[in-house]
Amino acid sequence: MTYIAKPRLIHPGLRKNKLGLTVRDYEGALSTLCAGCGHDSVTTGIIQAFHELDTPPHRVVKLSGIGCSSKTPTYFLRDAHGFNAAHGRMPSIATGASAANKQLTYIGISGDGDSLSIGLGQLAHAIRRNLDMLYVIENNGVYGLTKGQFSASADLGSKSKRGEANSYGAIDPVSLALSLGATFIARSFSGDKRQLVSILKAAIAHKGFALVDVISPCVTFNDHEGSTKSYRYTREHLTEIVHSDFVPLKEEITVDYEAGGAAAVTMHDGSVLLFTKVAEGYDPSSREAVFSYLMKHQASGKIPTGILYVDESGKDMHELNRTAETPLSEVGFETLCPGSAKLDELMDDFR
Amino acid sequence: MTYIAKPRLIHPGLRKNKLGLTVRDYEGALSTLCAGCGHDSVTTGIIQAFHELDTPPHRVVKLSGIGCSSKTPTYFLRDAHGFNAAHGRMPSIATGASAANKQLTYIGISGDGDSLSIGLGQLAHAIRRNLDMLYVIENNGVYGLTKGQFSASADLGSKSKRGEANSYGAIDPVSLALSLGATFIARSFSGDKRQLVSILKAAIAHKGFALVDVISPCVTFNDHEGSTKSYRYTREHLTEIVHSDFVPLKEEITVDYEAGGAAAVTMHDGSVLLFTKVAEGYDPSSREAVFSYLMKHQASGKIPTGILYVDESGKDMHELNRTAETPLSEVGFETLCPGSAKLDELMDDFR
Amino acid sequence: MDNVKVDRINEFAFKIANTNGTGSASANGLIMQAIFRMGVPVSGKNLFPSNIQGLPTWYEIRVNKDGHTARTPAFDLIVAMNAETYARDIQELQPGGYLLYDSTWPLNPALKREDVHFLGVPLAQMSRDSFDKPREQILMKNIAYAGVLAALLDIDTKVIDQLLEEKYGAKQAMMKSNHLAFKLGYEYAQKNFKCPLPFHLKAMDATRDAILIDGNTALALGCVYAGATVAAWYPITPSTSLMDAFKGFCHRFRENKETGENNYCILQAEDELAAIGMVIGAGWSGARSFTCTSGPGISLMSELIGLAYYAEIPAVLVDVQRTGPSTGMPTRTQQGDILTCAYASHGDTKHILLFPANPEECFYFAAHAFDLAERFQTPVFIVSDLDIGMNDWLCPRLKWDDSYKPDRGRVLSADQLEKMEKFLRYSDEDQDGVTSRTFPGVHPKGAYFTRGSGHNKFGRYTELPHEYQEVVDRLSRKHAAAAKYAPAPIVHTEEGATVGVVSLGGCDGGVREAIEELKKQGIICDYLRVRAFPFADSVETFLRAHTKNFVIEQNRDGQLRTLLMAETGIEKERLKSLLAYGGFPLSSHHVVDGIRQQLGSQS
Amino acid sequence: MDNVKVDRINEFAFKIANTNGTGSASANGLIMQAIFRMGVPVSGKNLFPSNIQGLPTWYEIRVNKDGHTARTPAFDLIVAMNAETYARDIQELQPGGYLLYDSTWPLNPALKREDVHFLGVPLAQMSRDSFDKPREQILMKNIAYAGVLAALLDIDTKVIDQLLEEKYGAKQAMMKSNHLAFKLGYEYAQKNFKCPLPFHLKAMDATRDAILIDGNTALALGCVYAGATVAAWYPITPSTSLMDAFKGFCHRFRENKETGENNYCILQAEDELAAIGMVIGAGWSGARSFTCTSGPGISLMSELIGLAYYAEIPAVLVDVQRTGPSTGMPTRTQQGDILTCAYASHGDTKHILLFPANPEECFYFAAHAFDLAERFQTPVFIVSDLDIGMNDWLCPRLKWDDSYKPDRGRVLSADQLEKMEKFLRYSDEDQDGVTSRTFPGVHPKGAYFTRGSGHNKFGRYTELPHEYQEVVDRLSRKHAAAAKYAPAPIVHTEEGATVGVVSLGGCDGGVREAIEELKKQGIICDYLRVRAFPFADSVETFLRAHTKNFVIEQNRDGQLRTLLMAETGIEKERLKSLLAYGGFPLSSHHVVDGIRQQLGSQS
Ligand SMILES: Cc1ncc(C[n+]2csc(CCOP(=O)(O)OP(=O)(O)O)c2C)c(N)n1
Ligand SMILES: Cc1ncc(C[n+]2csc(CCOP(=O)(O)OP(=O)(O)O)c2C)c(N)n1
Ligand code: SF4
Ligand code: SF4
Ligand SMILES: [Mg+2]
Ligand SMILES: [Mg+2]
Repeated sequence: MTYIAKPRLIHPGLRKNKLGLTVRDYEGALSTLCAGCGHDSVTTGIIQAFHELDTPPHRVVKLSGIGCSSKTPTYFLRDAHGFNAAHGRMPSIATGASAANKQLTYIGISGDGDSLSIGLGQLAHAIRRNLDMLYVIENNGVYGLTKGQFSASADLGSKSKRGEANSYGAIDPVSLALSLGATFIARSFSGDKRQLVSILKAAIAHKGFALVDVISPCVTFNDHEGSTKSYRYTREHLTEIVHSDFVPLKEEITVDYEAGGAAAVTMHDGSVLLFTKVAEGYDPSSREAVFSYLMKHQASGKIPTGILYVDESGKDMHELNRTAETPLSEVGFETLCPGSAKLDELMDDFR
Repeated sequence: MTYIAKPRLIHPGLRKNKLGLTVRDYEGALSTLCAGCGHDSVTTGIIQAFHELDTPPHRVVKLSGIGCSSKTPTYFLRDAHGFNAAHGRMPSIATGASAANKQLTYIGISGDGDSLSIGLGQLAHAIRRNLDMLYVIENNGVYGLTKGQFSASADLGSKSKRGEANSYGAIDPVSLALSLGATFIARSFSGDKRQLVSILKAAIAHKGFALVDVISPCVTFNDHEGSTKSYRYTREHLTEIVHSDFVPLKEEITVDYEAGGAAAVTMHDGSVLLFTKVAEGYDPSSREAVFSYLMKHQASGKIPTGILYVDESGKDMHELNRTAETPLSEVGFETLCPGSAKLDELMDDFR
Repeated sequence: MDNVKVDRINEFAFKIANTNGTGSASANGLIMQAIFRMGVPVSGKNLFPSNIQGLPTWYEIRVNKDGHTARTPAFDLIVAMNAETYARDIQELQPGGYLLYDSTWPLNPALKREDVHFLGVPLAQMSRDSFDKPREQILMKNIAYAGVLAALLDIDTKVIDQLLEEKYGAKQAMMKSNHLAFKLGYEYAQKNFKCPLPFHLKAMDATRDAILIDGNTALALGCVYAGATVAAWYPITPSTSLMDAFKGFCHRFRENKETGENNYCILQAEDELAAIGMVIGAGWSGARSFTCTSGPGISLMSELIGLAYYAEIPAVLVDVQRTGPSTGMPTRTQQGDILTCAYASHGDTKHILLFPANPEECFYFAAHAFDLAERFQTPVFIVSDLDIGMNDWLCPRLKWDDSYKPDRGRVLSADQLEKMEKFLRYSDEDQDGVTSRTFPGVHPKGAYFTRGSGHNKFGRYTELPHEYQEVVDRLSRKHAAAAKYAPAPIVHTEEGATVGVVSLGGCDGGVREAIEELKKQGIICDYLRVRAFPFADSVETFLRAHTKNFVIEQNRDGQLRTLLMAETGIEKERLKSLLAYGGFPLSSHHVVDGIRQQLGSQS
Repeated sequence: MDNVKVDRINEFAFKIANTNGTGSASANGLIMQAIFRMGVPVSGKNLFPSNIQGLPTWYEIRVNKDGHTARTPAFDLIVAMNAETYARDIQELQPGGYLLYDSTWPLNPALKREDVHFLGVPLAQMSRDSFDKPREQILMKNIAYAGVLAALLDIDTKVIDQLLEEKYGAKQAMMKSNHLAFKLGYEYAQKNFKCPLPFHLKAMDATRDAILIDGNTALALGCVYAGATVAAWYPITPSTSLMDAFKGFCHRFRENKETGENNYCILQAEDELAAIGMVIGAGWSGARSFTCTSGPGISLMSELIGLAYYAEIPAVLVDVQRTGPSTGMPTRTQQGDILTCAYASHGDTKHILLFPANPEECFYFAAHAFDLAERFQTPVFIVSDLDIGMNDWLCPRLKWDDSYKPDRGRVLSADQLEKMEKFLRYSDEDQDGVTSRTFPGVHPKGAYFTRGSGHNKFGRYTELPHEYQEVVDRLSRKHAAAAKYAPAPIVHTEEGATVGVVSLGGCDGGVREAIEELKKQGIICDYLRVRAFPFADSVETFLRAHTKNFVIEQNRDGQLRTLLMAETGIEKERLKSLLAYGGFPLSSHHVVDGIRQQLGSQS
C-alpha cells in the first residue's frame, strides 16, 4: 500500500479524494466501443465509484471474460492489474486470484452472453462460494461483439435488428442470483449514473459476492424499435423500487430520513447502506419478498432497479475456508515448507 | 410403433398393461449399485410409471451423464435406446436427440453432481428451451461414484462420512428451476414410492421440461448421522405440501374431492393432474407463491415434496422452433435437398 | 523500380483503408462486383479488426487477368480514408503508386513520399454539400470514392448503373443518393486527374461461368444440399456467417410456406460444449447434424469429440480457423488447428479431416463430410479458415448432381432388425472396421446402451483388456480405411521438377501462383495439395519422389509437416517447412522468397 | 512346466480375488506391509472396478528379492474369494500353482484343474462362528485369509502382531477381533496344509531405507514441500486421492493450531474448466497453484491451457492418466494423454511435460514442476498414471534438501518497479525467451492487462503480423529452452548393446526387468528413459546411436514415438513401437516377448 499512484496531471478543477487523486487517475485507455454504447457509461460510473471510495487503484484487480463489455476493464483504473480471461471463465480466474491474495479488491465485468450462457455455471458457483467481489453484468440482451445474436437475457418476443423475434424466455440474473443465495443483488441502468454509482459503491463495500445487473444498451445491435433492451424501452419501463444511499464508513451519517420510511444496513466494514425510498412493504432482507416483487413487476412489464437484496451476515469464501490473513502469495517459503526433519518423521508412517 | 416388444416371459401373477406387457418388460439389466442405494428405488419407480402409462418401451429414449445415478438407465427399459453421455453433458445430447426426433419420449437421469456442478449450465438452458423431457435428479448430496465428496446440493453444515462439515450453502434445484422459468417442478423421495410414481407419471405426461428432484440417499457415503441427505433425516424432515394425483387421459376421472380443497390442471395431452391435498393457500401455478413456500420451509428445516409447480401453457422447444411434425431423422432426402435446378437459379445471386 | 510506368491492363491491386462501422462494405462490394461483371478476375480480402466501430479496417482488391486471386501485399493504389493509418498506408504503396485521400482536410506534409502520386478529393466536403443527414453523409462519402475509383480504373459505368438498379430498384431515394454520390466522385476525378491511371481495367470474358462467394456461405449451402437438418452452434468469429447463411438457405428451401413448418432445427447453444453435445445427440438419433466454430470452440468440444469417436457417432464439425493461440486474433486467418483437430480429445483418438482450399470445395466437401461421418460413424472436421470462410472468392458456378444419394453407412431398418436374431452394436462381422448401428425408436431389438466407457464388441460394459483392445484396434483400422473415401490429393507434376511442394487449404492460390513464378525463374516444382487426413497413399508416393519437399502452411509449428511425419512412412529429412502465420492470407511473394531462400542457402 | 516344484524364496506372486465394497483392503494391506517389514521387496497392484460395491476386484502382490516390482501376470497362488470370478481366476494360475478358496460352499467340480492345488478353508463359516455382527463377519473373513496366507507363505507373525498393535492399539475390541480372525486362519492352515508352500518368505534386509507409498500421496507431499498454496480440482478417478492427500498434509503442516488459520486454500471446483481457471488466477496472482485430474479433465481444460500458455501464466497440472478415450476404463491405467498434453489447446501451443516413473519421482518432480512453471511462466504437466498414482510402490525414503529455494523466475518486486522507467510485460531484453512479470497489488507501475488475445511485446493489444509473430516466436524459443532445466533422461548403456530401448513413466520397472531378462537371453539393450518434454539433446544422441530403438509405452497409437519423430531430428525408421494398452500395468513378459518377436521377425 506504500506505492500509491502519483496523480498524473494537475487538473485544477478536479476534486481530489483522500489519496489526493482526481477522477482522471482512475481512468484507463481510450474506449474503442461504439459511440453511445451503454458500457462506456458503466465505465464512467466505475471510475467515479472508486474515486469516491478513495480506493488505491493498484490495489484493485479488474477481470473480465470476452465481449464488448469484457473489453471495458482497459478503460478504467490503468494502475490496476487486469485480466481479460476467456469467454465465460472470469469467475474461476477471479476465484483463483482471490485465493492467492484476499487483500485486494476484485471487480469483474461481464456481459449477458459471457455470464448467462457460456459462463452460467461459473457465475452460479462464484455466488455459492460468496466470493468477495463486485460482479457487473453489462446486460444488453445481445452478443455485441459477435454482431447481434440474441443472448439468454433477451426477452421473449424482443425483436432483433433484422426483425426476428426471440423465441425463448429470458434468464434474469437477479432472480437467478436470488435462488442461488447471493448476498448482494442489485440492478441499475447505464443511463442512470447517480443510481449506478451509489449501487457500485455499496457493492464494493459488500463483503462477499455482489451482483450488479446493469441494463446497458447496445446502440449498434439492440437499440431499435421492438427491442426490450433499448435506451428508450428501458427508460420507459424502469421503476426504482429501492432508492438507497451508501454512506462510507469514514463519513458521518447525516442523511435525514423519517423513521419507518427507511431501513439501514450496516456493511461489513462499518459503512452504512440507507434505504431511503423503498416501495411500500419492500424488504431487501427477505428472499421471498424480493422474489415476489420481481415476479409482480415482471408480469406488469416493469424493470425494478435498486439494491434489491442484501445480506451482510454471510461468510465469504475465505472465512468459510479460514484462509490466513496474510495473502497466500506473500507467505514465506520457510513457513510453507515443513522441512527435512518433519519429512523424515513422516516417512515412518509409510513403513 | 408397429414393432412393440413382445412380452418376454409369462409371469402369471403380473398385471398386464394395455400393450399386454408386464412390469418385467419394463426392467433392464441387474443393478450393480450398492445394496440399499436410493437410486435403485427410483429405478423401480420409473419402471412402474412407464408400465402404468402403457408406454411402448422402445419409443422411449433414456439418457444420463456420469455417476452412480447415471448408471441407472441400464437398469430399466431394456428395449429403449440409451445414452450414457459424459459428465454433465446429458442435457445437450438430449436436446440434439429430441431435435432429430420429436416423437419419442425422453427421460434423463442425472445426479446432483452431474446436474448442479459440471452440468449446471446445460441444465439451465434445457429448462430455458423447455425441452420436452423428464429430467430426474437423483439427489444424494454427494458424489457417489467418486467416493463421497460433497456435491453442490450438500446442505451447509451437513457432515461428511469423515466428519468434515460442508462449508457452502446448497444449490436447490427446485428454486433454481423456478427462477429459470421451468414449466414443471417436483420433488420426491426415493423412499416414497407411491408419491414418486405418481409424480413421474405426471412429469412424463407434461409437454415441456419436467424437473423431478428426488432425494435418493447414498447408503455408502451419505447415510450417516449428521448428513442431511440420509434416509433418516429425509424421512424426518419431509413434508408433502402438495399431494397430487395424476389421471391419465384415457381413464375416467372419478376421484372425489371437495370443492375448493383441490385444484385440477389439464395436461397437454388431455390427462388431468389433481391436487387433492394442498397445504393451505398453496398455488402451484404461481412462481412467487411457490418460492415463498420453499423459503419458509427451508427456514424451518423442512423438505417440501410434491408437484410444486406446473405450467401447461408453455411452448416446448419444437413449438418455439416450429419444427415439422415428421421427425427430422425421417424426412426423405428428396424433401431436404433443393436439387440442381434451384441451385442454378441461386447461383445468379452470386454474380 | 517504378512498377506502374508501363500500362498494365487487368493486373494490379489496390486497397481501401477505412474505419470500421462506417458502412464502407457496400462501396467496396460495388467496386468488386463491377469488376467481376466486366468479366475480369478479381478477389477481395477484408482485413477487419475485432471490434464493432472505430478501428482501422482495410479492403484489398486484386485484379488479375490470369485468375490469380491470392492476396498480394504490393499495392498500386490506396484509398486512404482513415487519417489514423495514413502513415502506414502510404508506406505500403509500391513506388510510383497512387494515394487517393480525402482532401477536405489538408494532408500532413510529413507524410509525403516522393515516389508516390497523391490524389486529393474533397470527399467529406462533397458529401456534406450534397446530403443532409449525418449518417447519409458518411455512407455517401464511400460511394463517392467508388465513383473516383471507377474513373481512375476505367470501370464501366453502365455496369455500375445496372448494379445500383438491382440493389436499390425498389428504394428510389437510396438509388438517387447512390447515383449522385457516385457521380460526384466520378466527375471530380475525370475533371482533376488524368483518367484512367496507367493500370486499369478492360472488359474481358473470364467470369461468365463464375460466381463471387465466400466459403462460409458455400459450405452452408453444401450442408443444405447434403440434407443436414440439425445444426447447433455458438457464435464465434469467423464461423458465425456460416450459420447465418445456413439459416437463410433453410428459410428459403426448408420451410413449408403454407404451414410454417420447418424441416430443420437450428439451435443456438449456450456454449460450444453444448453445441457439440446437440450435434452428437442428433447424429445418434439419425439426423445429419453439424456445428461450426473456431479454435476456442474446438478446445471446448474436445471431451465430447472423444465420446463421439469412441461411441462411434457421426458428427460434422466445421472449424473456421482464426489466429491462435487462445483468443488470439479473432479476425485474422491461420491454419493453426490442424494437430488439435487430428488428435482432438484425450486418450488414443484420431479423426477424419477435410481441407477445402476455396469456397467451391467448401460446398462439395460438405456433402462429402456427411457421407464420411455416417459411413465411418465418427466425427469429421472440415478445416476451413477465415480467409476462405469470410472473403469473397471467384469460383466456378456450383453444380449439383441430382443422382447423388447420401451415404448413410450401415444403418439397420426396422425390418432388418425384426429378422435378426440379436443386434450387436460393435461386432464387425465382415472385418471392414465399420459395424451396424440403429436409430432410437425404430425397433426394440435395435436398443443398446451407448457409452463412452469401456465396452466390448457387443456394446456392453467391459474392463477386460482383450475386449477393450478389440474395439479400439478396430477404430484404428476404421480410421485408416477412410483414406480411400476422402477427397484425394490434387497432384500437379512438371517435367524436370526438382523439388516437391506440399500444401493445403487456403494456401493453394498463393502456392500455385508462386510455382508459376518460380518456373519462370527456373525452379521447377511438383505440387501436391493435401485435401484430407488420413492421408491417401499417393501422398507418401509423392513425397518419396522428391528428396526435398516444401511443406507450406499457415502456422508457426509446421503442423501439417508434423502430421505427415507422424502418419506416413516418409523420412522427415525430406520435409522442409515454409511457414506464414502473421494472420494475413498467404501471398505468392512469401512462397517464392521462402523457397528461393531455402534452396539458395543449401545449394 | 511346473514352476513351483523347487523352493522359491522371496520370489513369487499371488493375488486375492474379491468383491469390491467388502473391506478387503485392510487384509491385503496387512499382508503387503508385513512382507515389507520382513525386509523383503514387495509391490501391490489393486485392480478395482469403476463401481462402489459388488463387482470383482483383485489385489496382486509380487514378492521379489531382486527388487523387481513391476506387475507380473504369472501367479503362484490365488485367493479366490469371489465365486463370480472363480473360473477366470483358476485359469490364471501357473501350472502347479495353488488356489485358496472358501470351502464354506463346495467348489463346482467343473472348475477343477488337474495341474493346480486346491486349498479349501471354510472362511465364512469360521467367521460366522466367531463373530456376531454381519459387517464384522465379512471383514473378519478377510483377516482370516490373511492368517491363512501368513501360514502358507511363512509371514512372521510377530510382524503381524506389531502391525495390528500399531493400527488398533487404541481400539482394543478391533484389535481382539483382528487377532482372533487372523489366528483362525493361521491355525487352520497350519493344521490342514503343509506349511509353508514351496514358495515362501524369508526375512531379508532390503527395505530398511524404503517406504511403501503411492504416487498420488508422494506427489501431494511434493506439492506441500514445493510451497504450493492454492489447489483447485474436480473429483475424478484416479486423481482424487492426490487431493485427499494434499488436504491431509495441509491439515498437518499448514494449519495454525492456535488460530485455526490455514496457509492454503483448496477449492473443489464445479468442474475442470473452473479448476484450471482457479489455478491460473492464483498463479497469475503469485501463488504456487496446481490441479490434478485425468484425461477427461485435460480435454475440458484445453481452452484455458492455451490462455495460460499465451498469456504466460505458471500452472501445474497433474494428469493421472487412466484408460481412454472418453470415459474409457476409469480404474485402469494407460499412457494415452501424451500427445494431448504436449499440444493441448487450439492454435500453435507446446507444453512442458514431466514423466515420473514411480512415487519417488512424483515427489521430486512436484517441486521441479513448480520451478519450471514459474521460471518459464507456462503450464507444466506432470504426466502420471493410475498405476503409479494409486498403487503402493516400494521406494527409497523421501528426502528433502533444506537448502532448496523455490525458483520463482522473473518477478519484479515493488522496489524494482519503483525504480523502473516503464514496465513492459513481454519485452525480452536479454533474449533468453523469458520476460519479467509482476503480481497484482504490488505497485501501480506493475499493472498491465493480461489477455489471451493478440498482444505485442509491450503487452498491448495488436493485430499486426510482425508484433504478433515476435511474441509467439519467443514462446517457441522459450519452450525449447526448458529442455535444459527439465529432468534429464536416465540412460543406461551396456557393453555390446545392439538395440536401444526408450520408454517413459510407469513402464520403467517392467522395462528394466525385461532388459535384464533379455540380457540373459543374449539380447543386449541400451536403455533411455525419457523424463521430460521438450527433449534433452541426449535423447536424440541416444536414438542416433542405435539403428533400432524400441519405444515402449502404454497406448495404442505410439504417442511417445510420434512426439520423438515430431520433436527430434531422428529418422523415424529407427523407432519401433512396442505397445501395451489393455489397462493393466506393464509386465516384463510383454516387453521380452515383444522385443524378441520384432527382432525375430526381422532377423
Ligand atoms: C469459447 C468462445 N466462444 C465464442 C466466442 C465468441 N464471442 C466473443 S464475445 C461473445 C459474446 C459476447 O456477448 P456478451 O457477453 O453479451 O457481451 P457484449 O459484447 O454484448 O457486451 C462471443 C460469443 C469466444 N470468444 N470464445
Ligand atoms: C469430466 C469428468 N470429470 C469428473 C468425472 C468423475 N466423476 C464421475 S461421477 C462424478 C460425480 C457423480 O456425482 P453425482 O452426479 O451426484 O452422482 P452419484 O454418483 O452421486 O449418483 C464425477 C465427479 C468424470 N467422469 N468426468
Ligand atoms: S456492438 Fe453494441 S455492445 Fe458492442 S461496443 Fe457497439 S454498442 Fe457497445
Ligand atoms: S456409492 Fe452411494 S450413490 Fe453410489 S451406488 Fe453406492 S449407495 Fe448408491
Ligand atoms: Mg451482451
Ligand atoms: Mg450425487
